[in-house]
Amino acid sequence: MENAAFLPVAFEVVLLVGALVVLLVAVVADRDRRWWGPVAGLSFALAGAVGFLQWREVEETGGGLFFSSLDVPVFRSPMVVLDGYSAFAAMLLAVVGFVGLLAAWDLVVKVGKRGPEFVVLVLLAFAGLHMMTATPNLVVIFIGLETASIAFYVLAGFVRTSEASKEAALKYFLLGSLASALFLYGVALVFGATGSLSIYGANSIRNFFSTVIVAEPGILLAGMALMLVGLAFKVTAAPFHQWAPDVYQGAPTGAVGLMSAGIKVAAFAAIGRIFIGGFISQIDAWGPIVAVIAALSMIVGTFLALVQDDIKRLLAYSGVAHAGYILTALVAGVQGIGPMWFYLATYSLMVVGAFAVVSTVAGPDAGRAPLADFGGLAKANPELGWLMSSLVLGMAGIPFFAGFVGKVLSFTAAASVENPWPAGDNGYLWLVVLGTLTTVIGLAFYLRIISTMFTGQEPELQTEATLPIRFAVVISAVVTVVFGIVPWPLIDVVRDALPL
Amino acid sequence: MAEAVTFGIFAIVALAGAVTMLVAKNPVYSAVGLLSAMFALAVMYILLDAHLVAMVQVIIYAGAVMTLFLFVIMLIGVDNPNAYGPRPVSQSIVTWVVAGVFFAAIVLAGSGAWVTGSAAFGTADLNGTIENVADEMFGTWTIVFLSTVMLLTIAAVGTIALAYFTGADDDEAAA
Amino acid sequence: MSDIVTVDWYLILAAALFAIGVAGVLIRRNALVMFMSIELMLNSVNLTFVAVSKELGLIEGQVAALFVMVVAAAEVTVGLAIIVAIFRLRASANVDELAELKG
Amino acid sequence: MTDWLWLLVALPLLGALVNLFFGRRLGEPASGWLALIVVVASFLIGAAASVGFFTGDELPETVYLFEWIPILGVDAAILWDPLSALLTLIVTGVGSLIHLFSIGYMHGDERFPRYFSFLNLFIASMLILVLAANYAVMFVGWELVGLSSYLLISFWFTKPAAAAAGKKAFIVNRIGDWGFLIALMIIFATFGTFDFETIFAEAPLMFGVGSGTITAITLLLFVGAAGKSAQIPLYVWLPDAMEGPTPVSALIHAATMVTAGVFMIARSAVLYELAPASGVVVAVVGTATALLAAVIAVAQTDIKRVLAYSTISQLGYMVLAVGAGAYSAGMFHLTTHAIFKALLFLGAGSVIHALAGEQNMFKMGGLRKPMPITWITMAAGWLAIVGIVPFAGFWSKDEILFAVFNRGDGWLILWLLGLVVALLTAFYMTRLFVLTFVGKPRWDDGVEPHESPPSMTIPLIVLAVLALGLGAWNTPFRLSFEHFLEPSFEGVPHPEGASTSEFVIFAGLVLVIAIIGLAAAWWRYTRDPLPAEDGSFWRNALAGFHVDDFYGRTIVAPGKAIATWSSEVFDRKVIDGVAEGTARGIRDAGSGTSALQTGQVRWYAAGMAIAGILVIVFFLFIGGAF
Repeated sequence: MENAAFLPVAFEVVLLVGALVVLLVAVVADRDRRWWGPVAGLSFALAGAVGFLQWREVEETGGGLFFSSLDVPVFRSPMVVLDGYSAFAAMLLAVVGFVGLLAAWDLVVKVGKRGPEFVVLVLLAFAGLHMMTATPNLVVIFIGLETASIAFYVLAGFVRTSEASKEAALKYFLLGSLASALFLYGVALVFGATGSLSIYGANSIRNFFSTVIVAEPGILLAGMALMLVGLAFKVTAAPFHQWAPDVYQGAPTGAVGLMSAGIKVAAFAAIGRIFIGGFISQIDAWGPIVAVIAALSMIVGTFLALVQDDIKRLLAYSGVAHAGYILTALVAGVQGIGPMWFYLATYSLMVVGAFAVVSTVAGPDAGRAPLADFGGLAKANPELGWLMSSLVLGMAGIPFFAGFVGKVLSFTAAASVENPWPAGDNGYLWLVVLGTLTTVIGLAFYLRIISTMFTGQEPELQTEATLPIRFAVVISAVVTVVFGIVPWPLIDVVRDALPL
Repeated sequence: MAEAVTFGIFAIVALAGAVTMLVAKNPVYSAVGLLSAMFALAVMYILLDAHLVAMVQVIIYAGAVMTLFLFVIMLIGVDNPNAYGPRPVSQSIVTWVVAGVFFAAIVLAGSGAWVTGSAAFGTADLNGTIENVADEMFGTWTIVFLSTVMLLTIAAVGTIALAYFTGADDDEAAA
Repeated sequence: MSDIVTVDWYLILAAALFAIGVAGVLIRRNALVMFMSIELMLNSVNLTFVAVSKELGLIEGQVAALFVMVVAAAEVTVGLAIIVAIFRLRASANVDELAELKG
Repeated sequence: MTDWLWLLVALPLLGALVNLFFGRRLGEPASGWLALIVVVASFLIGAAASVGFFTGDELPETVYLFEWIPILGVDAAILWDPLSALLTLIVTGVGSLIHLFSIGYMHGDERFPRYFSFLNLFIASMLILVLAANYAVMFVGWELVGLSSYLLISFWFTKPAAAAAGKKAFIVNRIGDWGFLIALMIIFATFGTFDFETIFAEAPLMFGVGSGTITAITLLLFVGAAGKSAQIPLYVWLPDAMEGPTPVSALIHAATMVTAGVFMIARSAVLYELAPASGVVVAVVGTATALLAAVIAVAQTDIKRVLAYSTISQLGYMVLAVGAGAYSAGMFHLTTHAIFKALLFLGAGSVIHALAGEQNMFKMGGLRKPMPITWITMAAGWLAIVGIVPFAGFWSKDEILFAVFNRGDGWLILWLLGLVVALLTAFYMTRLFVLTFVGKPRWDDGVEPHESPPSMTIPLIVLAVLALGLGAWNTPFRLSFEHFLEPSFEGVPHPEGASTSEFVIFAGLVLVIAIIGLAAAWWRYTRDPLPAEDGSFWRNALAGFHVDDFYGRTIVAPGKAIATWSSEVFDRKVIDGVAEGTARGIRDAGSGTSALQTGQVRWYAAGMAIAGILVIVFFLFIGGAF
C-alpha cells in the first residue's frame, strides 16, 4: 500500500491534469492544430491504466477506505473508497470516455477554436462521474453528479447557432437541476434519519442499520425515495425519462453518445453503491419500487420507441427501456451487481458506437436525425451498415450479441431472488416475463433501423466515416460481438467488481 | 423564548419571500423575494449556531449569486408579463396540489420523528465557528474541497464556451 | 437549542420552502424565475443539513451546506450562461416557447 | 513452437483489421503488401511448427488457448496434428500466392484495401476452421468462412449478378449449416462434449459399427459438407460464385473453402468408420457429383465456369475417396488439386485480364504467342488435372481410383464411373486449353493481349512447379504422404494395400483413358475451333441441365407462392384480424403516450414531481410508515 494515498484518487487527478494542460496551453498556443485530441486521448488512456492498477491493488489487498490524500487519522467518515466496484468503474469510464471522444471528434473539429473547451469539459465530466462511483459519502456523490451534469449541460448547448441545441441545453439544465435538488434533499433527509452521510466507516449508514432498529422510518423512506428519484432521472428511467428524447435530439449528435453513456454508467453505479451498498438492509422497501420503475421503463421505452421517426429519439427511448433492464438486475441486490456491470459495459459502448454512426450520417453538430436519412446506408457503405447492424442487434438482444447476454444475466438475477411485495417466493417473475415481452416487441423498432439501412433508396447521404469515428464504431461493434460470443472473461471480471 | 420569537419572525419572512418570488409578475421582484428568503435563512443558521454558514450564505448567496441573477435580468431585460398570456387555471390547480401533496408527504413522513439518527458520534453543544468548520473542512473533507476545483473549472470553461467566443471561431461559421 | 423551537420546526420550514420551490418550477414560465426556484430548493436543503447538524452535533452537516453553496454557485454561472445564450437567439426567456423538440 | 500457433489466426485477423481501418491511408500497393506479409508470416509459422511432423518426431498436440463456453465445457483450442498442419500450409501457402497475384489483378480497383481486408479475414476464418480442436470452434470457423466468402463473392456488389451470386452462396450454405448444426446438437447430446479427442476416443467404445446415432450424425455432418464442398444437391452456388474477382475464385473455389467439407469428413474419420452406410452415401453422392459436373463442364463456353464445374467434379473425387475410407488419398488429391486448380484459375485470371474481361473461350485462341508464361504454366496445370505422368494429379487421382477398386463388390461400379469422369476431365480440360491457347486468334477487335505483370506471373510459375513436382510426395513407390498423415488417422483402419505391380497396371489404364480423352478433344478442336455445338446435349449441358431452373420451379417458386399466399390470404384475413390489431394497439399506445411528450419543460417537471410524490408515497406505504 505504498502508493495507497495517491492511487485511490489517481483517476480524477490524471483527468484533471490532462484538462488543465489543455486549458493552460490553449491560452498561449496555436488553436489550429488540434493537439488537444491526443492529450485528451492520452489522459483517458492513463486513466484506464490507473483503473487497471486500482483493480490489481484491490485484488492484492482488498482495497479500502481513505479519508483524504493527507490521511490524517482522526476522522469519523472516509471520503474515498477503493474497491472492485470503483476500480471497474474507472476502467469502464476510461474506455467509454476514450471511445466517446473518438466518436465526438467530428464535432470537435466542427466547433473549431472551441475545441479545447470541449475536451476540457469532457475530461472533467468523466472525473466527476468517477467521483460518484468511488466515494462512500453521499454529499461527494452529489458533487460528482453535479460536476458531470453541469459539464453535460454545456455540451448539450455547445452548438451556438442551433436553437435545438440551446433548447436541449435549457431543458436538460432546468430538469437536471430539479432532479439534483431532489436527490440532495434526499441526502439531507437520510442524514437526519441515520445521522450519517457516509455508507462505510465508523459513523456510517451501514453501521447505523446494524446497531439501530428504526422505529419511525418515515424520514428515512422519504429520503431514500428522493435519492432514487434523482438518480432515476439521470439514468432515464421512466417516469423520469421525459427529458431524454428532447435533449438527445437537440444536443449535437457527436456529444450525445458520451453524455448518455457516461452518465448512465456513473448513475447506475451510484444507485448500486447507495441502495445495495448502503441500504441493502432496506431492500424490502426499495426493491419493489425499483421493480415498478424498471417495469415502467421497459414498457414506456419500448412502446414509445416504436412510433419514433427520428433515430436519436428512438435511441433515447431504447435507452429508457435499457435502463429498465438494468434496474431489473438491481432488484436482486448484491447478485445484481455483476449483471449490472456487464450490461453497462456492453450497452454503454453500443450507445457510443450507434451515436457515432448517427453523427456521421446526420452530421456531428446536427440536432434532428430523421430515420429516413439512413435509407440505403448499407448499400452506400456496406461496412458501416454491417457495423451499425451489429450494434443494433446487440441492443435488441439477439443471441450471440452482448446485449443478449446482458439481458439473460439481468433476468436470471431478478428471477432468483425472493419477491417481498407482493409477497411471494417466485422471484420477480412478473418483471422477467415483462422484460422478455418488451424485448420481443422491441425487435420491431430495432429491425426497422436495419431494414431502413438495407432497403432505402437515398444514396446522397454522407456515408464515409472519418477515421476516429470508424475506430469508435468498430471498437464498440467488436465489443458487442466478442462479448456476445465469448462473454465469460467479462463475466468473471464483473463478478469481482463488488462494493466493499 | 427570544429564540422562538426570532424563529417565528424570520420563518414568516422566509416564507413570504419565497411566495413573493413565486407570484411576482416582475422577475426583479422575484429576485428580491428570494433575496429576503436567503437573508432569513442566514438568521436561521445563526440560531442554529452555524456562524460560518450564515456568513457564507450572506456573502455567496445574497451577495454574489443574487447579484448575478439581477445582473442577468438587467441584461436580457425585464420582459412584458403580458407576453406570456393568461395562465390556464388548470396549471395553477395542478401546481398547488402537487406542492401541497409534496409538503404533506414530507410532513407525514416526519410526523413520527424528524431526526432519527444516532447522536453517538456527535458533539453535545455544537458550535459552527470558523475554527470548528475549518477543522472538519481541511481534515476529513480536504480531498472533497480540492475536488471542487473541477466544478469551478467547468463553470468557467463552460461559460466561456457558451458565451465568450464569437461565431467566427467555429468551423461552420468560417466555412 | 431551546425547548420551544425544536429541530422539527426548522425541518418543516425547510420542507415548506422546498415545496414552494417545486411549485415555482411548475408554474413560472420565465426560465430565470424557474431557476430561482431551484436555488430556493437548494437553500431549503441547506437549512435541513444545518438543522440536523445542530441536532445531532455533527459538523458534517454544515460542511455539506458549504459544499452545496459551491455547487450552486457553479450551477448558477452555467445556468445563466445558457439562459443568456438562448436569449441571444430568440430574445425571450419564456420556456413555453421552447417546445420544438417533442414527441 | 506450438505456443505461437495462435499467431496463425491472429496475424491475418490483424491484417484484416488494419486494412479495414487504415487501408485507405496505406494506399494501393501498400495495403496489399501488408495483407501478403501477414499471410506469408502465418505460412512460415505453420511451416516451422510442422517440421516435426515431416521428420516424424512430433506427436499431435492440443494447444489450449482460453475458456470459451465454460457451461458447455468448450475451450478455444488448437488441434495441431499433421492433418491441420497440411491444411494450414495449403491455406496459407496458396493463400500467399493468391494475395501476390491479387496485387496485380486488383490494380486500380477503388476498394483495393477493402478487398485485401476481406481476403485476410477469409484466411483467418479458414485457419480457425482447420485448427479447431472441437466441433464448436470448427463451427465458428465454418460460419466465418461462409461470411467472408459471401463478402468476397459479392465484392463487386454494384454488379447485380455478383450480389445475387453472393446471396445464393449464402442461402445454399445455410442449408448445409443447418445439417451441421443439428449434427452438433446430437453430438453434444450423445457425448456431452464437442472435443474431438474425447469424442473420437469414446465413440468406438460407446457404439458398435453401424450404430444409428453415429449414422445420423455422420449423415447430417455430410449435409454440412455437401454445402461447403459443393456436392449434389447443393453444388449450385459454386458456378455462380464465379462472379467474384478471379483470384477469389481461385482461393475459395479451388484451394480452400470448398475443401472444408472434405476436411471435416476426414477429421471425423473415426465416426465415419463406425457408420459404413454413411460412407456409401458419401461415396455415391461424390461419384454422382463428379460425373454430373464433368458432363456439364464439357459444354461450358465461359472459361471460369468450365473451371468451376471441374472443381465440383474434382471435389466429387475427394468425397468419393473419403466415403470409401481412403482418407489420405482424399487428402492427397485435395492437396494437389489445391495447387493445380489454383494455378488454372489464376492462369484463367491472367487470360481474362489480358483480354480485358473476356471470358468466352470461343473468343480466345492463339494466346500462346502473346502470353508465353501463362501458356506454359497453364499447360502444367492442364496436364496435372488430366492426369498425365508425372504431374501431381496423376498420382493423386490414381490413388483414389485404386483405393475404390480395392474395395471390390459394388464399389467397382463407382470405380468405373470414376474412370468415365477421368475421360471427361481429359476431354473438357483439353478443350479449354486448345480453345484458349492453340489455333488462330479469335478475340475481338481492339483487344491487345499482353503478358501479365510479374506479381501475377510469379505465383503462376511457383504453382506450376508444384503441380509438376508435388506428386512425388506420395507415389506407390514412396508413400511418405500417407506416413505423414498417419498420426491424424490413428484408430482408422487402413485400406488394404496392393502390390506395386498391380498399381502400375491400373495406373496405366487410367493414363490411357486420360490420353484418349485428351487426344479426342485435341483432334476435335484443333481441326475446327468453332464446331457446331448446338445439339440438344450441348444446349442442356451448357445450361447445367437446368438444375437451377428445376430448383427454381420446385423449391423457390412454391416457397414464393406460399409466401404470396400467406401474405395475401393468410395475412389479410388472420394477421389483419389479430396481429395487425395488436400491432395497431401497440402503436396507438405508443402514440398515445407520446402525446404526453409535449416538449414543454414545465410539463416534464410536473411529471417528475408527480411521479416523485408517488414514489415517496409508495416508499412510505411499503416501508410501513403508515
